Amino acid sequence: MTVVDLQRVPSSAPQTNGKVVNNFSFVVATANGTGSQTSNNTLIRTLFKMGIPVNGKNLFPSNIKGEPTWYYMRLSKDGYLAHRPVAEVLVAFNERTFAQDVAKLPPGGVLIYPIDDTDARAPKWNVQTIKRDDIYIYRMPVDTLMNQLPEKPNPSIREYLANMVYVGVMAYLFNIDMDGIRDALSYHFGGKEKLINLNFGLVQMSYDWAAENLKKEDPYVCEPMEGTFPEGTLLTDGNSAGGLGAVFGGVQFVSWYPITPSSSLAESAQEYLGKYRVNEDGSHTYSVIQAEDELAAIGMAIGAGWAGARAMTGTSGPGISLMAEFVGLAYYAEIPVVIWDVQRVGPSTGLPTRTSQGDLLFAYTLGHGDTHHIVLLPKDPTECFEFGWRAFDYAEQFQTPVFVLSDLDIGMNMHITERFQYPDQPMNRGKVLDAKALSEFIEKHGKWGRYWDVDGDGIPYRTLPGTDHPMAAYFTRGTGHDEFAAYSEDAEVFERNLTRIARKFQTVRKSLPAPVLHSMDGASIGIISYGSNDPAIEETRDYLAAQDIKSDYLRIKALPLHADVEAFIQRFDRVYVVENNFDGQMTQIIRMELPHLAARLKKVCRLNGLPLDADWITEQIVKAEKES
Amino acid sequence: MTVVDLQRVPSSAPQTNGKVVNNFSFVVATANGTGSQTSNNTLIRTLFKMGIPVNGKNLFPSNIKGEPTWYYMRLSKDGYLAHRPVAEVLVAFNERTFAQDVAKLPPGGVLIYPIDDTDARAPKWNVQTIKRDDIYIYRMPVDTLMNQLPEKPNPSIREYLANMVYVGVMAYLFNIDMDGIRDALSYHFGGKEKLINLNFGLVQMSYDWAAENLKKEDPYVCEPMEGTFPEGTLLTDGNSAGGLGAVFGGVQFVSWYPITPSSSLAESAQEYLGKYRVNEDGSHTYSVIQAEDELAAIGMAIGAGWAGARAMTGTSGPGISLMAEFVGLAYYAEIPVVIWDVQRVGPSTGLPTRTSQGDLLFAYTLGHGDTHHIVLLPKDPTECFEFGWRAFDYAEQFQTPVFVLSDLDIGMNMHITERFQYPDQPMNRGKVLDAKALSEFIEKHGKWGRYWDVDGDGIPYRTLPGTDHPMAAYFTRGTGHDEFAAYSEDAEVFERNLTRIARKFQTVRKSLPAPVLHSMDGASIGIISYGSNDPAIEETRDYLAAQDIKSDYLRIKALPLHADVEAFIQRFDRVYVVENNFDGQMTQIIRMELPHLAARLKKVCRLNGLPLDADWITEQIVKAEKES
Amino acid sequence: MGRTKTNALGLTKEDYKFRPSTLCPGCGHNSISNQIISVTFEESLDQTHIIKMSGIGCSSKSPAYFLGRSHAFNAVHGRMPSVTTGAVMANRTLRAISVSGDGDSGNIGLGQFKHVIRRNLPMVYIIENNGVYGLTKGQFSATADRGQKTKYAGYNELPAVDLCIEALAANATFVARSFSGDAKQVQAILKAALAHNGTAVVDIISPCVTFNDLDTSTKSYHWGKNHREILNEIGFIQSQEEIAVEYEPGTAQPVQMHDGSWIVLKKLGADHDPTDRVSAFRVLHEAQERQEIVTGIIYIDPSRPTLVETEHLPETPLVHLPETQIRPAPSVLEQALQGMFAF
Amino acid sequence: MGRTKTNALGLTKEDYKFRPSTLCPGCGHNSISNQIISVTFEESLDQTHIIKMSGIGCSSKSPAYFLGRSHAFNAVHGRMPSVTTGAVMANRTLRAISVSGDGDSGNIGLGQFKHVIRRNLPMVYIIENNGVYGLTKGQFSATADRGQKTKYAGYNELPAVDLCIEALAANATFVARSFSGDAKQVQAILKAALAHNGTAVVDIISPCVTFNDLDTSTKSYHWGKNHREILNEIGFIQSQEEIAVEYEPGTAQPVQMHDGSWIVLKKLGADHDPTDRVSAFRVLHEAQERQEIVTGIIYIDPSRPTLVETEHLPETPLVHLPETQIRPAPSVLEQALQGMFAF
Ligand SMILES: Cc1ncc(C[n+]2csc(CCOP(=O)(O)OP(=O)(O)O)c2C)c(N)n1
Ligand SMILES: Cc1ncc(C[n+]2csc(CCOP(=O)(O)OP(=O)(O)O)c2C)c(N)n1
Ligand code: SF4
Ligand code: SF4
Ligand SMILES: [Mg+2]
Ligand SMILES: [Mg+2]
Repeated sequence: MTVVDLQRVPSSAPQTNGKVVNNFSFVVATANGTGSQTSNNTLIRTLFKMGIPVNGKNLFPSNIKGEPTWYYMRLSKDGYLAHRPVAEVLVAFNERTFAQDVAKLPPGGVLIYPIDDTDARAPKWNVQTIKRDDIYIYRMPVDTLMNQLPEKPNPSIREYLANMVYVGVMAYLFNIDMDGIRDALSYHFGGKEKLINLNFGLVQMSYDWAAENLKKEDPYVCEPMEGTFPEGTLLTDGNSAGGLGAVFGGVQFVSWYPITPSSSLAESAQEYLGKYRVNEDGSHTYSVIQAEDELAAIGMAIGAGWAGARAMTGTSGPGISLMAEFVGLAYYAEIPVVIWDVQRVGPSTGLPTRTSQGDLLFAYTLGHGDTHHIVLLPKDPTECFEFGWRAFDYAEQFQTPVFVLSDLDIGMNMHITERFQYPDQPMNRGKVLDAKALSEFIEKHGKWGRYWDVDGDGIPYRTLPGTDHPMAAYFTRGTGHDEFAAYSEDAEVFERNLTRIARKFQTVRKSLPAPVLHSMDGASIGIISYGSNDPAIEETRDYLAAQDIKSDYLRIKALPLHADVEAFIQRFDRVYVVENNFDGQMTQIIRMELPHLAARLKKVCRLNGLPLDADWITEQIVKAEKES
Repeated sequence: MTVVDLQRVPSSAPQTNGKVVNNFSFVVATANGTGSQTSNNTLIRTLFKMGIPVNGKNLFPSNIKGEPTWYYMRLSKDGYLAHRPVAEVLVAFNERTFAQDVAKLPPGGVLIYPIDDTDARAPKWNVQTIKRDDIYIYRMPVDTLMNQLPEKPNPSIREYLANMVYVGVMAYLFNIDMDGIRDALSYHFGGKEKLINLNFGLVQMSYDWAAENLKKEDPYVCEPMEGTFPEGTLLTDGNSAGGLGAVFGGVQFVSWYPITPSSSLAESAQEYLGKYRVNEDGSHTYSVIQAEDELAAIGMAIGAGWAGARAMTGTSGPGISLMAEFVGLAYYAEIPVVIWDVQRVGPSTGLPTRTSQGDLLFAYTLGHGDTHHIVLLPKDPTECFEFGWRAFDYAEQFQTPVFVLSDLDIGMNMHITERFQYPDQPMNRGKVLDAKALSEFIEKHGKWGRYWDVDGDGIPYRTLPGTDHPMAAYFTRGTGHDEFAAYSEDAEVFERNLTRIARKFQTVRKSLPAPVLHSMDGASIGIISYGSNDPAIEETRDYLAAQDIKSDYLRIKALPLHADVEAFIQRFDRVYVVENNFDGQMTQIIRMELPHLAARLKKVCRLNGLPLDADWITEQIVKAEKES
Repeated sequence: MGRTKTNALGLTKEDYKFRPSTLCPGCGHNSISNQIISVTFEESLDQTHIIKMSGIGCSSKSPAYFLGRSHAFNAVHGRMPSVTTGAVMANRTLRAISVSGDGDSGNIGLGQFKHVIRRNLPMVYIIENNGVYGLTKGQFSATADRGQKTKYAGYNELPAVDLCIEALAANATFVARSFSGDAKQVQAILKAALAHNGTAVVDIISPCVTFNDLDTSTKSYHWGKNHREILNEIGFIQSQEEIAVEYEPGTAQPVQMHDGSWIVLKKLGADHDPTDRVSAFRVLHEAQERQEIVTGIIYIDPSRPTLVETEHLPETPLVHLPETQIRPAPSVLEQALQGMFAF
Repeated sequence: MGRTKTNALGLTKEDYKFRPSTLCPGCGHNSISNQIISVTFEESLDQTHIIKMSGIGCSSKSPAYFLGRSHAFNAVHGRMPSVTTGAVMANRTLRAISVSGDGDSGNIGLGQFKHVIRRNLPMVYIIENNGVYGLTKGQFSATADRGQKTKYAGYNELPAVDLCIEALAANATFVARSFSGDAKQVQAILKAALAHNGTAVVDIISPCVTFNDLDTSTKSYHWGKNHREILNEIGFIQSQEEIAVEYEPGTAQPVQMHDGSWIVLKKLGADHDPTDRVSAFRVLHEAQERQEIVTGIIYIDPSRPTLVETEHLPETPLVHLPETQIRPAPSVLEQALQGMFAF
């Protein structure tokens, strides 16, 4: 075919006043398993290195190869790092979703797509058939360019390499730094020159082709920015961060069962452990076991926690459901264990590759009977790293399960995130008595009981199996027991024990990380949120302020609720609780626990598998404020 | 030994004005597995037949033989059927707990115990050694009496028979009807004369011995009452009732896994099915499968419900935990299934043989992600029967799991309860399309979709596998799906589906049994409660009224909350929510769902394994009223 | 012939298909779907009385690719057997074709796998066995061979769970093994399984082209600096041809996998007595020792009653019983109440 | 001798006891507790390095009746193996003596039973096997014999799960079976099991005197009009003597149960080769066919590495590693961060 119609400008598009710099979004539409992630990661890394605030949201299918995938990259000169569901620039590499993808472009948007009809990815229609005349169009001769590679690539990787073409073309069109691209590829390929050259060669060729054949007409450009990030700022995902955090938390035992989106948490822990925690003789200072299912995974972690190891498991919704009984046992028998829930969309199998905050209430009260657990709520990879180690301190200090509720967005997407800090405290192993300490305890108190609270904080002392002392042994069980771990069905004993555990949770409440307050002069409303919603809330507050709605924002970092939450709500007539679930579960929890303030809380919640975005939140709050 | 000190009167006891008639409690302390249940059931049945309002609470251990058991029988001339933790008359048949049992007797109470020191059950001390001089004491020569039986009983059943001795002695001392005892034994032994005679013979001998040797000194007596119960009133347990209800609900499939206190529910269903639902050729109109665990039990029931059968399972707390994932699937894939939770004390294995209402919140929201279920709350065996059949109507009408939350007290204790009524409605099989109806549907609507709501009530139409129609098939899954059951990861499709399910639950809310209101003139406070607390609440309201605190009482029969609950709370500044769990879970649910009223609710909750009693509830409310 | 050929029900083979596969090109599971289509078409099975049951995994997605006129149930991971049990008890006329994976049945679902076999529920129980968790990206499952290496999961130090031995131990009444690429044998075994009254366990070795490839393999294209990153990034997955193979009973056949490694299939000959449980065990054990995969019908016991019989089901499926037969009359309630202790 | 005899640690047998049993008098489980006491006393085992692990059931209560100086963990029903796995990995010096029931390991726990065996976790895994659920009052478990009848549970129409065959299928490295009343054999097997490095499965037939009695038995005293009522009422349970038996290797021994029924025990002789997996299967299969119970050490494979080895644990138990060894230095964090993409 003859290469005609390489590009087209819109005949009816909104006027932009010159260039739009670092303030728009890209979306790359491909099929999964075709290798586009390498290209997309290269792009986001390069943009990051240019100092541009950027995020990347990978909307991928629950499938291995061939189903539609979208990668959103939002550039924000104002530093907004939240997801934005609209993208001005579309790289349309997936024929199946082509029509719907093009339809979603805003007027004045940009469409880039492959032209060669020999390529399976190439839409089989001519530019004329694209109905929209309000967008910019650029087309790329993907196959033609690949055929010009000096060394013919193995045919099996042609499909993969094709993705490098759009990187080059985009670099030219949007002014993305080519040196940065080379560096990003070099990082990706671990410095392997052959692979770097192969890939970068094609990027360069595509860049050159574009420079020669395309004329930049649309207004969107990238420009390097200065001083946006402190040196050492990272671009990484929460699961790696959490895994690394666990390693620095001294994790000794990991049991897990694969499930998206949590698998890479355990896998990264295992990988880092293999790097940093192997003795010279090849022996490991840890054990990682892939269990037969989640029931076994949590059982193993509990066994290890009981025996004194820092133990963790990681899972997602369905696994949390399966762990309910065992977690109730750990709560009641008071065994430290850390459980990561990298949340995906439920109910049921739901959308396994989409994000949500839908397990909050369930995790908080997991297990039949009256149970409650510590829940930590990291907002980004940096906090995943921090909670990755700190969770063990809480678990051992309070002798109870600790949940870390991350989500797919934090866990699997790359985020610009603060450099991780080395733990600022030595490990808190909690009240563990070794043989000597046990003797001293008995000397002082006359006796020792596993569930005997001598300090008044609700936290008893434990011994570990293997303690060389004739009085060290006790019987661990999920049935009623007295202060000395003896079986009891006595009503008073039972009530006394639950009351003591409740007292322990009063201690917990005071010790967990306080919520983070962001204030604004003249705030008339409060906003409460948590976890991955953080950037969207920050952005929302700016938008609201622009409409004269000033807000204070409290980010909750842990359950049970800190006293600051009550104080915060008390200051406002209306407090909007923003969450990524259907029911507004944090709202429900606060209403349950602070009934006198329940009426002040307004739910702003939705669940559709996407991270929340500031436009939607703003709209909800503005509407509600108008009505109030 | 010589039989000395057969009885003793208190030297320092409070004065009672003559007799105390039908207004006191018995407690029989034995070891379990010794057969005392036969004696106790005989006693309660006889008292019931005498027209005396009586209850029986069996506090038994989680063990098969030899551990302490107490059987409380409260007689109440005023018709109060709630548990009362104090007993004026103690039959002390358990040496191990003798001291503690005697210590618990109120001044002026009565102690009856065996005298023979050859008997293992006989306390090895003399009456003189009993420190308390403020109680009446009677002693029984158990072995001596048994040795006088005309036919020497098989030595293996001596232990069992010994229990008949106290029946006879009590009959004499407290004026319990001997004909009634004979009738009760005859009922128990299914009319088998030999067994009746053996047992009643010993009762009679013991009665005669007592008449000859003991002198009634204490004030407690039973007297027959007239007109207390309508004819046909039953004395039975909730698990039998629930099982029978299921049979009349047309249950077709039961899968279960043994667990106390729910086992007898499935076992009674199976037994009644075997009696009333077997065809002439010996084939069954049902299938009952003892599954390998609760995960399988719920899976089987869901499979059967999907295929169109009325399917149920029964379990208790630990089983509920294990069923979480599957129940979430049934919720989301919209499959009818009935789940009985006969609650025991959690967290964890807790007190397996004690009662609680501790699974309410967990069952209501069971499963990761945003889920909610229909929960029915029977108050007694009669309502267990009713919900036993009605639960299937709800499950099939709304295509969703239905929980029936009974508890150990309702399920395993015998209650005086209204005669069961035959279902007043034909079965509601819900929106099921057979081949013909499907054709008509398609004709009318152009197409059919499993999750397509054409009626606006949120409830779609389903087809059953095996429907002989080329368009009948659909794909059932726990993953995201559109109206036509096709897999979808689309954000809008997902949100639309959850919104439609939420609409379905609006329909549900309107259709479930309304709460029951009990009013009083000039009520100043509201009381909300549910389930087995009912008799204790009724009694409490009388006590409160006597202290000039008038109350209205709303008994909630189902979740999600009926609109009447809101209207009720709105009428009062203070509404006490009374529950048998540690956290006050119904309070939490109401606070969650009616935040504008949250502050009016006061928790009155406790968890110690015993049914709530009116004295304790009264005390809590009086104290709170004073403070308010 | 070909496109227009119809079966006894007047249906074409096309009518036995469903949606296009979303599995990786070349995945063994696709071959199996094709054989199910062929066999059900050829046997003129009535799709409206088939139910397609599965758990979670790539394998468990298969029912979306065949028999579009059959109801299907994609249950939770590892617990398809219980759902199938309920469905078949509710309606005994339903013919269950169940598809599971090795992770689904050998790991999380091992208990249900064994117990459904013990109950001898009438169903065809196909395991699409690839030794890995395909859908969660290549971790080893319990059926992975000891010593197996893949670039994603590393080195497996644990012995394999042999699902045929497991079935045998659980008193299975039909145990067979095949290889996804052996269309002829898979079809023959499926026909026998469909004819069997009881649980027919059909373990089909079905290579995962994506996650079974060796790190050391010259054919695989590796770039990431560590496998975790590749996984997070949903790396590049090559399209492959499905493997096909045909060989005679009694012979052994080496087959090359996509990554260049070899497996040896050994087809049971006429000398194997499939009614002898001990020799079935021996054959499987010896194949394990020799690192061969023995294929064919390994064990069969047509005599043990099925759950339909031990549950005493009537001929009419339970779900078709009229209300009058499942809700006893008021007089029966009277009778029941008479049996209770009443005032 | 007798009361004052002490072992190498200077402890008396009394020191190896714990609380008095709360099981039914005559329960086979009590005999097993006694044998555990005897063996650990005689072998002078250090109780502080033993952990007693169990699930839920009468059997699982047993650890409360022996070794009062050992830590114990009464887990959830059927899932003791996972807890034991975690504990032993955390501290490899702990010697796990685990007690489970047939319901615990054969029904709800079958998956964990098989997978812990596959991992070859060092532990003694005792199953106190009575074919019923004692603690929940007599329902059949998966190990109940086909055709078995009891007055509580009726008639069992399903074949038994044979836990020794199951262990064998799962590549167990130590499989033995005994009878609770055979003190000598139980002790000998326990000693061997304690000496085994790996999962030692010891399936001990342990009659439930309470719920295994036949409805038809002349010895049982029945009164209720239906068994449900008896159950709800926590009926009367007779005290019985524990059954004791002693017989020679290679011989068969009929033993009368409390309800008058008989079982036949057959002790493996010197001709049995416990290293031959196929013949182990045959022996078990044939005993099943003949309705005999074969006892002795059925299979043993000391060569397979345990989980301690496949997990590459150091000599020092993980829990004893100092903070410096489990929290890498700040410089290591620097190194890790250098490996990340940073600004
Ligand atoms: C309870 C639960 N845990 C984990 C998962 C995640 N998961 C999905 S598929 C799968 C493994 C599938 O492996 P296999 O059955 O062998 O199927 P394959 O993909 O190899 O065909 C897992 C672990 C899940 N869906 N549910
Ligand atoms: C999850 C769960 N389901 C059910 C139960 C109830 N339960 C307690 S013990 C038991 C069976 C015990 O049988 P087995 O293991 O054979 O022990 P035995 O009592 O016969 O020694 C059951 C079903 C439970 N505790 N937990
Ligand atoms: S990942 Fe493996 S098992 Fe899954 S579809 Fe691809 S090839 Fe098949
Ligand atoms: S019920 Fe059976 S298993 Fe349980 S203690 Fe009694 S005899 Fe033993
Ligand atoms: Mg697999
Ligand atoms: Mg048992």
